[in-house]
Amino acid sequence: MAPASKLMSLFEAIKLYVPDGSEVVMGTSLETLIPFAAGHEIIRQKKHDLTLIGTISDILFDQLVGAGCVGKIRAAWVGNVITGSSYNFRRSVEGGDLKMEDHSNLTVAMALKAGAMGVPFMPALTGLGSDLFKTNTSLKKITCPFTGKTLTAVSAINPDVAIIHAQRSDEYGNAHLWGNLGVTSDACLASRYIIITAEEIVSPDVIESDPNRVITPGFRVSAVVHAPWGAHPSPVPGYYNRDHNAFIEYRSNSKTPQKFEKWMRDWIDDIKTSDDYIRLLGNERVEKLKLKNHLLSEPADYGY
Amino acid sequence: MAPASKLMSLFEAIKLYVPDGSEVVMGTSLETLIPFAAGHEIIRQKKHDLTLIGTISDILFDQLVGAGCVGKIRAAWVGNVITGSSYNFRRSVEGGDLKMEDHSNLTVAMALKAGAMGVPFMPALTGLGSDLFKTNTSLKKITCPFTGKTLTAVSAINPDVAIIHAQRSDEYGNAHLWGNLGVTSDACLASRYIIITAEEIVSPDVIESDPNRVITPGFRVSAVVHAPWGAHPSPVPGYYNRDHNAFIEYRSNSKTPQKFEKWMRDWIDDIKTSDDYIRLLGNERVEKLKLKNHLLSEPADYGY
Amino acid sequence: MATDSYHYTLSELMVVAAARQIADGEIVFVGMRLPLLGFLLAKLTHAPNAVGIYELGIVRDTPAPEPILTMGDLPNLFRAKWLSDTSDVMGLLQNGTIDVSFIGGAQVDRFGNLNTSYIMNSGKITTRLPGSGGACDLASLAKRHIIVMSHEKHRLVPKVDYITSPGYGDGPGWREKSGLPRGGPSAVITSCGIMKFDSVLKEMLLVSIHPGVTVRHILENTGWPLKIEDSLEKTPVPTEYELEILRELDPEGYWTGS
Amino acid sequence: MATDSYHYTLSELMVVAAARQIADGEIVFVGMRLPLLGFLLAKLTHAPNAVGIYELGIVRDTPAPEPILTMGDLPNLFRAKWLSDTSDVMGLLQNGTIDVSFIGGAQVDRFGNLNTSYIMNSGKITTRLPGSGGACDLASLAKRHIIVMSHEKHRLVPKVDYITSPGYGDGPGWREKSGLPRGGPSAVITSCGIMKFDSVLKEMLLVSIHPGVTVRHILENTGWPLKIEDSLEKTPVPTEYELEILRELDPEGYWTGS
Repeated sequence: MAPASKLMSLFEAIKLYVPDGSEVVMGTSLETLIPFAAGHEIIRQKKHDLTLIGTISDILFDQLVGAGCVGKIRAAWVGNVITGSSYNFRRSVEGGDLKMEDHSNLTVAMALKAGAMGVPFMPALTGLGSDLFKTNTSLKKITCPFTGKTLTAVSAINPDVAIIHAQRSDEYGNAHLWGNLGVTSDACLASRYIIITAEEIVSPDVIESDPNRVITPGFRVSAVVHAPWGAHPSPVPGYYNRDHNAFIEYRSNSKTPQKFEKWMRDWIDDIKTSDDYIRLLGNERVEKLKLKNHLLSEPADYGY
Repeated sequence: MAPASKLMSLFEAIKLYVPDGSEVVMGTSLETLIPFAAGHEIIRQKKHDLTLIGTISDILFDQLVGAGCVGKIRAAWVGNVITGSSYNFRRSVEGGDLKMEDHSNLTVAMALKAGAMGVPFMPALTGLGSDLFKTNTSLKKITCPFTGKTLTAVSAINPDVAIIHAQRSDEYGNAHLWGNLGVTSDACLASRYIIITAEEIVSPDVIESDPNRVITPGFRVSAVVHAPWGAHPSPVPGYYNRDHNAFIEYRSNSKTPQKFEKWMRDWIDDIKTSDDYIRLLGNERVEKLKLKNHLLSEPADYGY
Repeated sequence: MATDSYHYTLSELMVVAAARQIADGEIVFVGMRLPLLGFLLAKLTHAPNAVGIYELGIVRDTPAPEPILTMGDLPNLFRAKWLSDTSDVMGLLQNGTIDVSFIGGAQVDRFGNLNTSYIMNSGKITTRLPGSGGACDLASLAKRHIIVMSHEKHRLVPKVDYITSPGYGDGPGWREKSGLPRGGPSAVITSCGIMKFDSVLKEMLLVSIHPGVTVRHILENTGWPLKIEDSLEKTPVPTEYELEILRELDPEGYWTGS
Repeated sequence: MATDSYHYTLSELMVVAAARQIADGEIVFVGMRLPLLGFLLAKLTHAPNAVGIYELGIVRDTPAPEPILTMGDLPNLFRAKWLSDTSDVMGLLQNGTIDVSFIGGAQVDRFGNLNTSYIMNSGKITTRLPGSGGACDLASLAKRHIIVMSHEKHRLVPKVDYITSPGYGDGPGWREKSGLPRGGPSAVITSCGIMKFDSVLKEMLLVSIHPGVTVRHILENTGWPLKIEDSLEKTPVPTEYELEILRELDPEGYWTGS
């Protein structure tokens, strides 16, 4: 009666569920819980022609673009949240090597909600009069059948795979995720495959003690990966703070293709496991990023 | 800097925020957390011409109809979940005294989601070919601007007031709600006023320890009422089980208008406070319904 | 009905027949009342890997730790796999994740259209029924749905007074024309037998009769000349094991008592 | 810019000016970078009852317990009033709950249209900017929005190369014609001064100049003949108290350093 375990290595998960040409949604919590470890594995496996889907992607998308994995981006914002523009992205778009579908956060959210709800589009009021309609064929103007008013219709996005970093998951894909949730729930429901990378793998008892905190039903999850520090340098509620310096340093480390090549060698090519990555970060940095002030949620009783 | 308390009596809350003719959404968690205490206060205050909005309403809607408070219902199902049809509702519709807008659970959910999202409608694939379109002017067939396919357009519902029963709330309207959530979150966001009735009033510290469990932002809540056992006979996760006998007994107690009059005298007219109600239930029944098996949620750390 | 001569009730036979419609590993949208038991019975017998989805916003793949009478009973929330919004589980239904669902009905017609809203008499409402609930959604959006109801002449009618939950409309191609994305009724389990639908004509077809029931009785209690499958079967009786489980699930026989 | 002679930086002046645009009790949709500080400053000075909404899915009405550099920093989640989905807070924006929001821009035109997507040169992309993020949504749906940016001739242009975030389009009636439900830019706070919009013509109007800045300097650094309010004011300097708070909020001067 126990279903099969979905626990596997990051290598296997990316190899199995992110073939070249896939539409991949990542960074669905916006600034938190960004699945950097999974993104770096995609780079190590030299995936190409991927379409990246996201809201504000922070630097993960820039890294994948710089590594040559990406053919197209469907997102609201691509850059480095704390420093502004990101260089690989600029170089690729300005050089004509990267197709861009320009969204706003609301249109991405609605596109994924349409995908999650199984409808071909969702209506919105945003962007009317803007030029997003010129650089995004997923947007059309429609007339409301009830009010006669002009609305923005956002075409559904159903990604091939959602890559989600969560705090804790059981081996069957039932994962607890907390903090700001971004577009994570809809991204999971809209996607064909779901890869969960988690700070901790826990027993089903832990997850079942709080079913409201489960981000998406485990029966739809394809792979579960144990990836401690797998969202660094982005923050993970309950585990570690944002490593601002990493984002600030990345700015100069990606200024030229040469510098980015070196950055990849240092931070991606030679990293085989989470341990390698944590070793590279170093004790001092790890300690500095860990939570200093704890606040545990008041229990909820799910008894009968 | 501390905002004003929104704590008030059930009498005040209903008097202030449920004027005659209001559109009221209740029973948004479907079979659990039904705000019976608030509904009974509406009956005591002899409100009339209300429009009730809900998914499956269980017997609360039948009681409000029987008491003459209701002019119209916009819902998917009105009855007694455990016994089937409900008599006051049947009498009123068959007698032509009650307007009905026939929804399905999905169309109600989408109508409230449209209200919550501030759009005039939401698309769906349900009900196509059904006769719901004949008895519900909130439904229209449209053609998808992207696929050309036929879709159901569901007009937004923005109730005047949402009445929500929650497990615990602070006096500012920040409430924890857990268990199955139904359409509660969207109903709150879609409504102009929100009345929270809660099993317990707790300090803001308790609520702030778990912001993901907050059902809707407190700044939009109008009134907070302490209403222990306020959802009886429906179940409240963490507090008490469903009182099946009350639903089964209600069936015969509502079979004729005379029997229902008597039921109202016994269960509504003479009840002034939660204490009166609990006394009426009696110790034995109260003890029987309390949780026997507890399961506390694993804590989540919201520190930094 | 002469079920007294058997050591099981008619409701038990119907629940068992419903349970047997669930294949192992299927995603089941579980409705109120009898279907609630049918799913749990299947789970505990031949379909241990079935997953149950409930319109309240519940996903669970284990039976509740205690007998339940309604899907909102707290034991049905205990150690659930997911507690969420109705719109989330309706999304799973609408996007094609649900294999099978069960719905009850007051009135059904030869093409499997279901009425749980209005019984009419010459344009006047004679009986107001509770309405759709999730039934219209399940009939519209699940890959297939199964109807469970009592077999009486005024319930099995040539044409329903009101289509609450679409079946095959007026026949072949109707669902597609209407814009429904998939699905349709795959079986009707009544108090007398089991009907399926002709794959071409989309019309109801008697395929199995319950023990102690005659074909004539069924024909007399059906509002149109019901077609009969050549290889008409007898509905297999519940096994001892199925009855044992079922009586643990409904110890007071609230749903399955005679 | 001759701000050295003042004991505050230009960024500090801009943040203070932004903060003063927030009235007490307003619901503020808080953007990245400088606006993040502006909201916190307002909260801690004249607008203690303001509520902050963040696109990540955060609602909070108290400042974070520690200085933050980005809205996703864990202290900004600590004791938040609500942690939720982006679509939930976008719903609050779209349904008209948000009083005011702040957005930065690379390029703005005389009607307050904002470009953060593409800098073009004779039909070719010369610079790809990060894009809208939530800016287009805030400019489309908040009751009013305030633009904060550096005042340079190539940034304040007659017509933007690409409208990422709609202002008043080509003038009066354009937002209504386009179908936007409400709103529009109410002020532009630059490194040189503060502009508002003519209530009739919807065109930018210089209303206040920062200390040490001349009108000529502003006109020379604006891409069109900028109209000037008759009652032109001097931007009030930050108070000691405002600076004190601001330096607690940004102790290393990451955002507000000179």
